[in-house]
Amino acid sequence: MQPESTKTIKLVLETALLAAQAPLPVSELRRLFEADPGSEVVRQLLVELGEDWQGRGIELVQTAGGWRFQTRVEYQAYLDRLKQERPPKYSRAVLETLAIIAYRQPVTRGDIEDIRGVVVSTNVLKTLESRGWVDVVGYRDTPGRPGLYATTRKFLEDLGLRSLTELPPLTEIERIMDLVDLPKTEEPSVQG
Amino acid sequence: MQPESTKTIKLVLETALLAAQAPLPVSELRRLFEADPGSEVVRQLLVELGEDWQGRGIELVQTAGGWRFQTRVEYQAYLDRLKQERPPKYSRAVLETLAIIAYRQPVTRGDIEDIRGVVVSTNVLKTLESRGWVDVVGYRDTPGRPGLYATTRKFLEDLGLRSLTELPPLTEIERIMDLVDLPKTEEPSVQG
Amino acid sequence: MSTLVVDPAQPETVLGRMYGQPIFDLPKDLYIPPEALEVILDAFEGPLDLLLYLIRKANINVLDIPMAPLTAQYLEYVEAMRQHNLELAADYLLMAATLLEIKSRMLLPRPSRPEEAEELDPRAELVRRLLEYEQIKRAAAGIDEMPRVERDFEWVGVFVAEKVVERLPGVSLHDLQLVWLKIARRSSLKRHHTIQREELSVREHMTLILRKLHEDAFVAFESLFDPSLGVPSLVVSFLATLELVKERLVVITQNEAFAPIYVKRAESAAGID
Repeated sequence: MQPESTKTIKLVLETALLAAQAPLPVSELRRLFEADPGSEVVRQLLVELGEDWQGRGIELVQTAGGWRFQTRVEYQAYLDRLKQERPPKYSRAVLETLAIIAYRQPVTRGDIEDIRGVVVSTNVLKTLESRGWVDVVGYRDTPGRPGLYATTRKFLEDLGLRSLTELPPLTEIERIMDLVDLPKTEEPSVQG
Repeated sequence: MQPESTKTIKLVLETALLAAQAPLPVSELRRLFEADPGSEVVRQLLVELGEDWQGRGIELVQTAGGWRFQTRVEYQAYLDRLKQERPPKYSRAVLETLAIIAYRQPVTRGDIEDIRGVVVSTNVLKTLESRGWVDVVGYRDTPGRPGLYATTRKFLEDLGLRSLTELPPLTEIERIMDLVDLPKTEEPSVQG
Repeated sequence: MSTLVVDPAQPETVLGRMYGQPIFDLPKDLYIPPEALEVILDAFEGPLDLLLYLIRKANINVLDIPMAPLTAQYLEYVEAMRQHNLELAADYLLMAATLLEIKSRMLLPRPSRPEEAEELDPRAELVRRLLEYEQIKRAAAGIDEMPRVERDFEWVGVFVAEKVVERLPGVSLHDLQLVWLKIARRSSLKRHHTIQREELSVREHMTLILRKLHEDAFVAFESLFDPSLGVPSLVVSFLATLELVKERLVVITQNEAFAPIYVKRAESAAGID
């Protein structure tokens, strides 16, 4: 039985680690060879392998379960582009509430409900608050002292606006929409 | 938006191909980048990548679904030592049925039985279907509406083929006659 | 117990082993020792496979099959098979019937014209099927020899390390426009809610003022205005302050004429007065 050369052992270790479905401990890696190279040799070659892969898109890491190759997180942005999943979308309730706060701020929950014509759930406002897009800037001096909601600087930044005045005025788009929607206005079900 | 350097593109391609769970066509690989490098650049870099991996334990191959890295056949003896279970060995019934479907598709079970001269057991087709190598692609418009079997893309991928035309050509009937008759064409005295 | 194993895929080499001794070839006639028969039977994939084996072993020209000895030999197999594997026998019996039919037709007088002879040879269909089966048998062996994932190689798929980043929904200005428009229509407030830039600017300043008041309960009126931003900004700030008063969101107080003017949020003013 001819023991493999160090070069071959290293190539085999690399190949096994690239094809492995789970991390491989040193004890497993030694089993790749008919003539056990010993844990010292394997460990030494794993360190060398790790160095060989410096500056590449994958790296050799030691996890609780053993050694494995994994992609470097710097490459995540590229790999994410291959993902098929659609970006999540806010519900209509969230979008409408956000629009009302953006255009009519500062407004209370009651104001929003008046305009939308439906009750605004706490979750909707929580969603926008935890996103950091709206917050309470004061309280109206009416019974119950309702909070006044307004949009934040983060909202402007996330939407790439310098100021609220850069929000599109609606007169123009309305005219366009009126034209586009003309046949649709006949339908009675605009209300939804 | 800064387009990536050729070096970065190559690193990203390598990383994506090493991490992919399925073959990646060039069209997918182009999607890795915000600024599409174009199919020419990607193809050129794939060729370079393939050359970079010469003499290593894995190789870049082009299969039906696109490009993917796979371990070289020479390294399987090592990898086999880590395996818990042996890959299935298929009976002649299974292999002959597979061959008929591969070369004569789409075929019904009756067609397969005609060629093999025996009843095809349900298990044989189940074996091939559960491996994902064949499936029913339609039904023949004859009494009983028998299912028409064809090979799948997975069959090609599992054999590392780009298309069915890469299957070895069928032995010509004339050659088979020659082969069958071979002992007779020789001097009778050769045969002890 | 017999330990004969046959690989019909390569009948011309080692045929099998009997009692540990390799069998390299069979007699040139169709005879097979009875003790080998039972073991050989299991190795065949069906009547065509068995026939091919018999033909090859006998060095028969497949295009000129001697039907009588072949049929006799074949029937011998089928008889043995009937005793061991009844389930398989149907296919084999069908072939036996076919062979017997061909044999009997061969005994009939041949057509006189030679050009018809080949076409009418009763063996033609059998030969075609044998050749086709042989072809597929070879193709099957060929497919089996091709490198196959898991047996001969493995796919590479390294672990994808990911920072857990919560994917947040995006909102575009376009979304907001459309949504606001729908709201305006639905509440039949279209005209009232048509938002002009100027109005939006006032409302933005209302929020800014409220934020300042948020930090300090009492704010000097002048501090709400930043002259460095220019006259338009001052005007908008002033309009915003008036709007805040009108909507009873702030209270403006002045103890006497020309005394400092203070602005308080309405709710904080409530407790003070």
